[in-house]
Amino acid sequence: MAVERLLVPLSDTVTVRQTVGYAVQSGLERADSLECHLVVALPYDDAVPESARQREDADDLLSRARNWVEEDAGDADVTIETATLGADEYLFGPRDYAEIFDDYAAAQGIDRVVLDPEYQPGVTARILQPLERELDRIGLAYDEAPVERSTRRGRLTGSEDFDRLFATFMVSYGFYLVLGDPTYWFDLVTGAAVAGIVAVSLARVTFSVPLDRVQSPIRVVRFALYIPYLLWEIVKANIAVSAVILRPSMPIEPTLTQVDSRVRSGLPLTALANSITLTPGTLTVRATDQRLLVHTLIPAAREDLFDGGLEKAIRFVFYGRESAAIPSPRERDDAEIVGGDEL
Amino acid sequence: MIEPTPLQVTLETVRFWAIVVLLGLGVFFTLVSTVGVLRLPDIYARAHTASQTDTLGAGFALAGVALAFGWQHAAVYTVLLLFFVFITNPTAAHAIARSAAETGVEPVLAEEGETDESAADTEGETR
Amino acid sequence: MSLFVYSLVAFVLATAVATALFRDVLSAIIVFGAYSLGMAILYTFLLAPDVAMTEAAIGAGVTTLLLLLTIARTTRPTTDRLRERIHVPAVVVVGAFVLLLCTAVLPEMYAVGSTETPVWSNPDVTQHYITETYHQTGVENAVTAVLAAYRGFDTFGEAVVVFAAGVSTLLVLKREVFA
Amino acid sequence: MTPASLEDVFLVAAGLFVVLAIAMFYRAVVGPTTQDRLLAVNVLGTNTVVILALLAAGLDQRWFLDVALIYALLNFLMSVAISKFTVERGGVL
Repeated sequence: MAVERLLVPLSDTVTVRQTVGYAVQSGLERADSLECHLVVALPYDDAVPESARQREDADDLLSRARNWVEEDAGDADVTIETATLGADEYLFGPRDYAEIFDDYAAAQGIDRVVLDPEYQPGVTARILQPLERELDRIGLAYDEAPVERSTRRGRLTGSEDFDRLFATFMVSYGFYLVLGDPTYWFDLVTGAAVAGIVAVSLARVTFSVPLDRVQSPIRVVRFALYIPYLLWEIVKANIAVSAVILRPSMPIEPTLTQVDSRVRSGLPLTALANSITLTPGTLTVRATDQRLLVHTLIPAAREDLFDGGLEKAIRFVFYGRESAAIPSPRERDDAEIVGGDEL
Repeated sequence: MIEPTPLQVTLETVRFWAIVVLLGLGVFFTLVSTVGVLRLPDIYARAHTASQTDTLGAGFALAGVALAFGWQHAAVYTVLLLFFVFITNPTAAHAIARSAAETGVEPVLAEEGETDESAADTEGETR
Repeated sequence: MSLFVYSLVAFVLATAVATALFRDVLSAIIVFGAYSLGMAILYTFLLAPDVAMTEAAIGAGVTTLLLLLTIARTTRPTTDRLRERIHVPAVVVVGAFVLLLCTAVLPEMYAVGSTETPVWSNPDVTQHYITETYHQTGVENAVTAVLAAYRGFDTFGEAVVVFAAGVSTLLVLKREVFA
Repeated sequence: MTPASLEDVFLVAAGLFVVLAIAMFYRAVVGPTTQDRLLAVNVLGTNTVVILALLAAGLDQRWFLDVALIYALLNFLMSVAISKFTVERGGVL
């Protein structure tokens, strides 16, 4: 009697229910008995305060998915296994996810992976490169579930898109009025027209991640609090670097360091990388997912980088006060000095 | 013409010297940055001091300009200008550094790192 | 004041010479960006805001992109030499010609902002155009009248040049991209 | 006491910035890599923006700031375009 073994990576998407249904159905078509492995891959990390909540969410999703499978299977012979992967390591990009799936598949003798087309590993992390490409690369067979979902363009009138349009409109209108004259009717009218065109054509480019009505304004306020801190850091670093440059012996000590930041890709990572570059003495050479390759000029700047002050501040800006209290990169062993070969 | 009160005169003097000091600091940090770009050994190190022009050099000079304009529309302009410089320049510096890394420009590193030292040793042996 | 202007002119000259001398095309494009920076300040200083803004948009923005696209579509010649070889006789001849033009023409020109120019010293000229334009050309706007009527052939020639440039761009693009 | 007029202070500062720009131009000419030149020209662009702002204050011409604003944005565009060009040939736009 043939047993079909399936691996279904789960994440909390709109299509996850349909994916599970398809996995059970297609598995039972191919063989009499089915062994269904439901897994959640977590970018789990002890160092991050919100990890406990992420773990609860994962368990919740797994128990829901278990019920779905039992519901769809009916009388058929289906065994369900659930697992949380990646809890003991830190996952960066799609390659890491593809690799842990491959390890799990090899250990359990799995034939096929059923992939949710909307799959996004982790709870809040969005990965940039497609997971499919990495699965192809390591040669793990996968099958994309034929789910029905509302197309992305169809939701133009949805509240999410309204938020983006509104935010883009307000930002560009404000910019126009700062350059023009806010009391002159002509500027008010043309500004509204221009901001409208900008909002319609560029809202999706400006805000690639959906906005949150509560969180986003709070983030803006926290960012305003962050600016004085950043300026102070810049002044300090400037004076330190100037002292080194102007000394005739010029005691510089250039090193390349690699820091695995606890800031997820997208805007937060951009803000962190730019803050690091803006501070003299440290320069981000490359940012891949969460791994920053930073060139440091003087030892003092390197120590500051390893103490992770800017990282904490950026976490405060984007994730709130509780999230800011994380160990420094030095303490969690995420910072190292690397040679020139890493380039 | 109305005689300015002593307080106004003092305020004007303070403002004048504040502007002079701000501009002087701006010129000083740009000078440091220029010296750095001319003296430092490789592109990655030069990028560090180049960012000094963008941050404190431009920052102090534009602050001086904003102070000179006072509470006017033009001062808002200056602040906006500073904001743009602050947003765009690290991105440009990062793009340049990354382009250097991708095209294989070797960084000059201190002899502290082990990997570097061994590389230097093997180099010395082959020669 | 004079320190400012002289150093600016020196800067612009240095960038122009460097642009001409670089053998590597990409370096020449970058240095040309610096040239347009200097020119923009110079135009601004001479109180020509429209020209300065055009220089900023065209010089640093559009020209750089167009030149980059050009070397992307064709080739960037690899060289081991940093500079072009200088052909001394050519430099002497061209330099002498420019020097001659400068000594002959520049002293004849009015100073910037000078009140000696005919517009200031001879109000009749200005007045003539303001009063007579409508009778002579039938155009209500005096500036339009100067552009399209008094110096109509000049504008016509300019339009032909722009038109020819557009047509040849379309021809080249059609062959390169759409074929 | 104000020994010199404010306008002169701004013009002198602008002149000093131009002198520094010429010094920086040395790096743009010498290189040795394309990125060195690009970096130098990027810094020159920032200098230009500052010089224009100083002139705006020194000559009391507000619209200089418009030119400076355009330059701040286009300078960024130029640096990123050339960096992108050197990384992925032809990927300018």
